[in-house]
Amino acid sequence: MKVRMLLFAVLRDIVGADEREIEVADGVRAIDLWNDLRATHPRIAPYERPPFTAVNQDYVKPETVLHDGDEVAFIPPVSGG
Amino acid sequence: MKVRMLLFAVLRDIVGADEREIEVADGVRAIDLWNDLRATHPRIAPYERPPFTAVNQDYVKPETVLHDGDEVAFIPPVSGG
Amino acid sequence: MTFLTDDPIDQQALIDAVLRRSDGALALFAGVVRDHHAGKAVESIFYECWRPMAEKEMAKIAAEVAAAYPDAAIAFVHRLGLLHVGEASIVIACASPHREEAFSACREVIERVKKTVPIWKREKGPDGEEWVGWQGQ
Amino acid sequence: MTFLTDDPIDQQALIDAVLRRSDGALALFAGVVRDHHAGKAVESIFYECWRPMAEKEMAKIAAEVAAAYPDAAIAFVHRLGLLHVGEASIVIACASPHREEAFSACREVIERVKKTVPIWKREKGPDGEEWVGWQGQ
Repeated sequence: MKVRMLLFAVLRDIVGADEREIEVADGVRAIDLWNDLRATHPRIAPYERPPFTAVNQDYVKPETVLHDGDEVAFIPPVSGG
Repeated sequence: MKVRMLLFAVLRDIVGADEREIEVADGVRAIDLWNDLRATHPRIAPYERPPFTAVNQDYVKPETVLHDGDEVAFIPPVSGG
Repeated sequence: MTFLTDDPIDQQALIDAVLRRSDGALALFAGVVRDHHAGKAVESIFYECWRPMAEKEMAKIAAEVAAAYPDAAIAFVHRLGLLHVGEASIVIACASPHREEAFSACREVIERVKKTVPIWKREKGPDGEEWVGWQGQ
Repeated sequence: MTFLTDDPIDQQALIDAVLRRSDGALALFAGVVRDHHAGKAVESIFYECWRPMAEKEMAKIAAEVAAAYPDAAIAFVHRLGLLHVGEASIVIACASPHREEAFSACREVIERVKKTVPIWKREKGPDGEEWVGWQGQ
């Protein structure tokens, strides 16, 4: 199945991409994608959990299981206001 | 000695004057002037103490003793803002 | 600082008076004439004031709230005379590097003004006019 | 309601949007770009946003705060893009018959926006640019 991963602000800068279409296995969780990112990006490697995770524009736990077509976003701590 | 009595808002309307020069005896207290007003104005007669009292533009207790030239004000509860 | 005015309050002037380059927060409060009070319709309010003492009390409030919130800059003006529904009777502007102080200072000013500043209002509605609050018996 | 804008925020439009004839109180909060942060000089801030989710979160905040303060009318807008010192990044206007609700609703909105709305700032100063808060390692 396919999911779309979104990255914002400093995370986008670290990873060097704002969006990725990813082919994943059934049962994959948001945190599994995060761990894949950690493996290749030293600046986030120390972080066992993403700052915030949203699936289809709702905040969720990173252990949330993804489904085909889901849009998963890793979100740095927000600083609006 | 002489003092000046000021009345505002509803108190001025009740008494029918906004200012009075009064000849008083030494040792007179603000509340003595209030009691004089009560004696002649039924709408305030039930009030043993004025709502607020100021002498020379400072809030004081109505038992405050007045001095020659003092300006004593009887002030209805304020409703600004 | 001018604390009393007979004209519509210039909100932007108050904001400009308080906001410094070091401020990240601006809290503003406006008291507005509303169309009802204690179950009665209101058309307008006349604000009467004992000016010299009101100015003195307002200066005292400004100084005391500034002392309590030293990072905040504070300005406020009360309007006097006849005001109609929707018009602001008081506007308070507080700026501060952080929002906590701006909100708290703003709130403190309005609470104190309502307690001690010698201003009184006479409400006018379809049934006539009367002083608000204490009216004797 | 429009929650996001790329242009300077029209504060008066927000006030006009909330103030009803029955309101006696208006509380307004503005977040402003200030000239320092964490000991560093700041010249400007770039606000980045994930628009669809930010709009969704802001609509949720508006609905939840309105439900918590049913007498209050609430409007707020966050500005995006490059802002300089003194410019407002967010303005929140809350009107209510009484001041307690207006203040509380206004405060509640800013606290929630700062917690959940996906907006991030990148500060620029004499020493360069950096994202505020979490930056990885």
